[in-house]
Amino acid sequence: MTAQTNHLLTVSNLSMRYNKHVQALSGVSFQIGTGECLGVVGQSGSGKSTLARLLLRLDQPDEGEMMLLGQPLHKLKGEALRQWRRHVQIVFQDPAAALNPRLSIYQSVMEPLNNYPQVTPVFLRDIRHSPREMAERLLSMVGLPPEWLNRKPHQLSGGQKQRVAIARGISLQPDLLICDEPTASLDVSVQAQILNLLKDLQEQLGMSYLFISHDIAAVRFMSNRILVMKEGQLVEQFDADQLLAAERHPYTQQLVQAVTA
Amino acid sequence: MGFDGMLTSGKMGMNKRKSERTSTGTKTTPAERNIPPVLQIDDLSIHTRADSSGKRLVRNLNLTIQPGEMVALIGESGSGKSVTASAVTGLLPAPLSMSGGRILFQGRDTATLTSPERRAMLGKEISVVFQDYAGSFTPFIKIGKQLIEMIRRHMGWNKTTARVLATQALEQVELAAERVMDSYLFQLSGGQQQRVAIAAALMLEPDLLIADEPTTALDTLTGETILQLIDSLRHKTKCAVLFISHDLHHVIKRADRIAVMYGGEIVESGPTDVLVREARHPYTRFLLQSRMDLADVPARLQSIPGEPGAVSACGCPFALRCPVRIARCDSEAVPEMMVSDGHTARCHLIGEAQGDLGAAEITRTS
Amino acid sequence: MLGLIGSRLLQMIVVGLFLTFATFVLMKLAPGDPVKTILNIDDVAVTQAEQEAVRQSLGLDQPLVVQYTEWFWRVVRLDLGESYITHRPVADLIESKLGATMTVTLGGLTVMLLIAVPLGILSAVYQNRWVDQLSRLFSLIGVSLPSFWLGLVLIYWFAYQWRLLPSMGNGGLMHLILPSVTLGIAMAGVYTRLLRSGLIKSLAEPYVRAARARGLGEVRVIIVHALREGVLPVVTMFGMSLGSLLGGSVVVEMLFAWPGLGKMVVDAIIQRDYPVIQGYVLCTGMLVVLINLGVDLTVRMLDPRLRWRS
Amino acid sequence: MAGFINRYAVWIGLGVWLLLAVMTLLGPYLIPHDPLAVDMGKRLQTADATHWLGTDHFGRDVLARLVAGAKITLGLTLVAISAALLIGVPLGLLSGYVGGVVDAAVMRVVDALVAFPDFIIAISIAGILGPDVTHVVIAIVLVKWIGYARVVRGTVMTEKGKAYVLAARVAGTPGVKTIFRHLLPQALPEVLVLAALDMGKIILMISALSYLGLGAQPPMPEWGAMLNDAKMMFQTHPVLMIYPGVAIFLVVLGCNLLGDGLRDRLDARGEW
Repeated sequence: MTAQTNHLLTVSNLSMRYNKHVQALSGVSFQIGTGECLGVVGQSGSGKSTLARLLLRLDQPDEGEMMLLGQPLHKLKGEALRQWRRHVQIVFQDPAAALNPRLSIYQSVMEPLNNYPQVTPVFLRDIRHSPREMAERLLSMVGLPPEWLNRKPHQLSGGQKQRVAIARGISLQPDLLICDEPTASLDVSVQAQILNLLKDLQEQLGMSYLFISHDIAAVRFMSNRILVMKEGQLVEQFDADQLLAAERHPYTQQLVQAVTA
Repeated sequence: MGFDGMLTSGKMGMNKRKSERTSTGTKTTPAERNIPPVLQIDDLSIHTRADSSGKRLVRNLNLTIQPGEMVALIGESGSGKSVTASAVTGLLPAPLSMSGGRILFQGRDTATLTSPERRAMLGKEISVVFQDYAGSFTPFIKIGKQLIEMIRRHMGWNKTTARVLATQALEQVELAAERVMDSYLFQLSGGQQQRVAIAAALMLEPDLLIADEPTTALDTLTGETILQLIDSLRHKTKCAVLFISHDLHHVIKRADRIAVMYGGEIVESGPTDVLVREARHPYTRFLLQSRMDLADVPARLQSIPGEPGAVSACGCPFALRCPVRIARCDSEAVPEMMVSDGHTARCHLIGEAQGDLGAAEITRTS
Repeated sequence: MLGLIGSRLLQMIVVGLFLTFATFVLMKLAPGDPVKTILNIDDVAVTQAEQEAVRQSLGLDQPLVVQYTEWFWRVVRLDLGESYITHRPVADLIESKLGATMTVTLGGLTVMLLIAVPLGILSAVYQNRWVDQLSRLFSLIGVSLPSFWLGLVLIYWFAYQWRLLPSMGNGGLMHLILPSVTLGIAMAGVYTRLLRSGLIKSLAEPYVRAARARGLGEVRVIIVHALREGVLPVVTMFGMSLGSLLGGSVVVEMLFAWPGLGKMVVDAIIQRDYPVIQGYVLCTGMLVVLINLGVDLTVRMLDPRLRWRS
Repeated sequence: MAGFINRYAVWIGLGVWLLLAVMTLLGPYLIPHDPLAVDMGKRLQTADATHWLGTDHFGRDVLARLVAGAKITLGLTLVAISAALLIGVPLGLLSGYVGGVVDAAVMRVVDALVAFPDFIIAISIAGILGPDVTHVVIAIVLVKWIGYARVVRGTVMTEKGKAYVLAARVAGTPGVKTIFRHLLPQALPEVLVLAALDMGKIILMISALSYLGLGAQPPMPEWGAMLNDAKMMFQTHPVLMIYPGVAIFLVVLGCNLLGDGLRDRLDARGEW
């Protein structure tokens, strides 16, 4: 039992199929420690996004267990599930799609906090009675000017929208923040900014990350440990600094070679 | 003549045509032999409206591609690289128009071409491979039929001969030709679709291939094999390539020369190895620095300050984001300056020590 | 493909059952007593006993379920009963009117296509130019005009004032012109717009750009590559349009005293001639299902993506 | 001309409806004639100072009847469209959001009905229930709710898989709130456009059925019924068929302009 205490999330033997023919995920097991960033590398169709959807309980696994803080995440339903959702938040790939175009930045950023009136993260505690101030602080935490709260998403660039999405993702101070290809739809010159921001916030707030990407360099930069996935299966997992080690799986080596000259 | 006979004769025909064209040269570069460049773009400007009003997407762009050379055009989205390619093919989308400069293809000004002449040139002398591989063929018509349609359109051959060439072209890109000929595009995987597009593009042995972000929509590994394919086929067919990409890594690996675009201008260009070693423009230097090294991971990544698409209206387009800018950068247009042979840059600080670009922090633009 | 036909036939049966049941139940719920209608009770004095005799002879005294099953099996054998008024078998009546309705519907379709196809293509290719603006105005007027009024106006000028064309009845090509034009104009507006927007959408598709980049001529690009997808929604709507034309033909048949199904049913409704109404509902219902089957098959033929997915 | 129409489509459309409303409210006070008052002594008079548009074959004032007809058209159309919206929109939301059995059930009904042209269903129902304007309205509602259910369901189905709706779920937004905050507003533009275009179609259908004698019955001054009356005298008094016809045309045109303009402004889809 004591071994579980420093594991935030324990996933064992997780499987999911979309229909008879498509096995999206088969028998995946791993753990995420508190304050750790676990990177997931894989090509499209490797099952990495399915993994994210399952951890968010947007889909239901066919088999396997997901234990978050000792609670069986895979069994939760209804209001209990809704209450547990605040522990796991996400930053999606395409910030343009992740923000409702009709809502102001203020409305989008405050949506999670409005849904859990009883929750106030530590970093907002001193201003908990002023939603406006909370929203302003969230924006400044992600490096956006607070006066942008009244803007609509279309007035922001892709990188700025992703910052808003990140502000929203951290607003409940979740234990686990899933980053599903957070830089894939951004320009190269902004990708580094967003990665730096995510890394700073992790240190600042002590969150755990599940960092999903096809970009092995970004995963290497962000993560403590790396999971390599292929066609719904776990190829291997290892400490990030062992990425270039000789004993790596041939598939991992292929991925590495594709990005080195 | 049996089918095998047809096949070999077709192949021989193909090789003969090409060898006649290239056998004249010895080991000199095309420029030294005074062979005209395949493509020469002089002072090109493109506006969002026909009457030079509206936004300027490309400003005073110069670019030359020699026969058989692969030149990469690199820049962030909106920097004008794809628009430039569209101008070369004459397929600029409706309200955009060329507002200045000229484009010479094989020495001919493409502006003087009539519409049918231009169409006759497309697909035969200039080919395009798009990023959107799923849209490279009409979904309702079988691939074979569309390849044959293209061959007959340009070569005027009969169906049987055209079919032989189409089959060969698909074999060249390592596809099961017969099956693919009889398939619709959507029945293939993304990588296969892009292979078919490449097959079609190189089938008639064009002088110039425009590869417009050909791997952006593909997986890393699939993209890698596609680039290898383009690379090997361009050597085989001696076709020049204009390779448009936002991925510096790909470009450094494959291109002979690199032109870096920012805000519609080529801010720096030169032979790949020279540019990698001695980049002079701050934007190029930023791009090179932001490459990640898997062996040596820094605590923080070098990032380019500011927002992409922040382009100053006059002076240097990069001035708004440049940490080493001086007063002149905001107001004075920067001429193209020669750094070394074949290496040019547009920066007021070229002669001076720019120093360290620093750990650039986010600057707010509002 | 066979599976599709099979499922469509099944759907036809389901729809048929639903139609027969719905029409039957609603008839029974309908106000007014058919016996009184038959005996013309408002004008003629009829005894209660005489009424009962007629009721029995028609089986109207039986429980509803029995009446329905009996009626249903007769329908299956194409026995749709007799008209209360003329005492002719309804099946015969429909058979004799079907041809006239088909003629005027196809006439309307022809006029519609003659207007909509060229206009739709022209306004897509010359988007926002004067042809397009003009076609938009025409379409707007076309969909806003009440067809029965347009018909009256056409009759007034072409038949009455200028005496160029006959206005009444069915008797050859000249008689077909005014009804077809009335029907066709009303529909042409919708289809012009539909074809236009479909074609504009497909002209903006990446595969059209790719076809141009392969050096194909513009005419070939439009006709061979772009038109196919532009036509798809039109073909789908085509089935609906045939149905709508069938519906529209009711008005036109009344206007031009055209001896078809539409005129038959309106007369029947006013005279409360239930078997004829039932027959009409069943017959048009089945026709519509058949048309939709044809459309489905055509769309599938034109779009291999659909064929492949199933 | 066309450019002008494009730019001001919404306003022209709204203007037509405003005019109709004003006619309905103020008409009876401005026109000193009873639309139903028969005066055989004043049959088929031409326009003069007392009867601005003349009289019909029963000596009734044509203008008074046109204005009374506006009220009927306005009233019936609004009733029909409201009922269709109230049935179609909730069913569409429910069907699209809940999915599963509910969706399957709703879609079977929709599929069965959608194959049939509006006019044939309306004629059939009018035929079964008997000629009456109320029956026509019932028939129209029965036909028209389908469009809204389909449009709303379609939008909900595509939108609910998009990242921003998933993000709302992850953020703990309850289902009902998600529907009203994220999904319904997304469907609304298309619903509005469809409603505007449908009003035009409804007016055409009511008047067409009335013209055939299956809808509004004499002496009701419905525009289609008025045309039916005028038809008998169209050779001698063609002007009598001009007024109601033009009235219908203009009102329907207004609806179509409104729908068209709304589509352009709200950037929604949908064709006539």
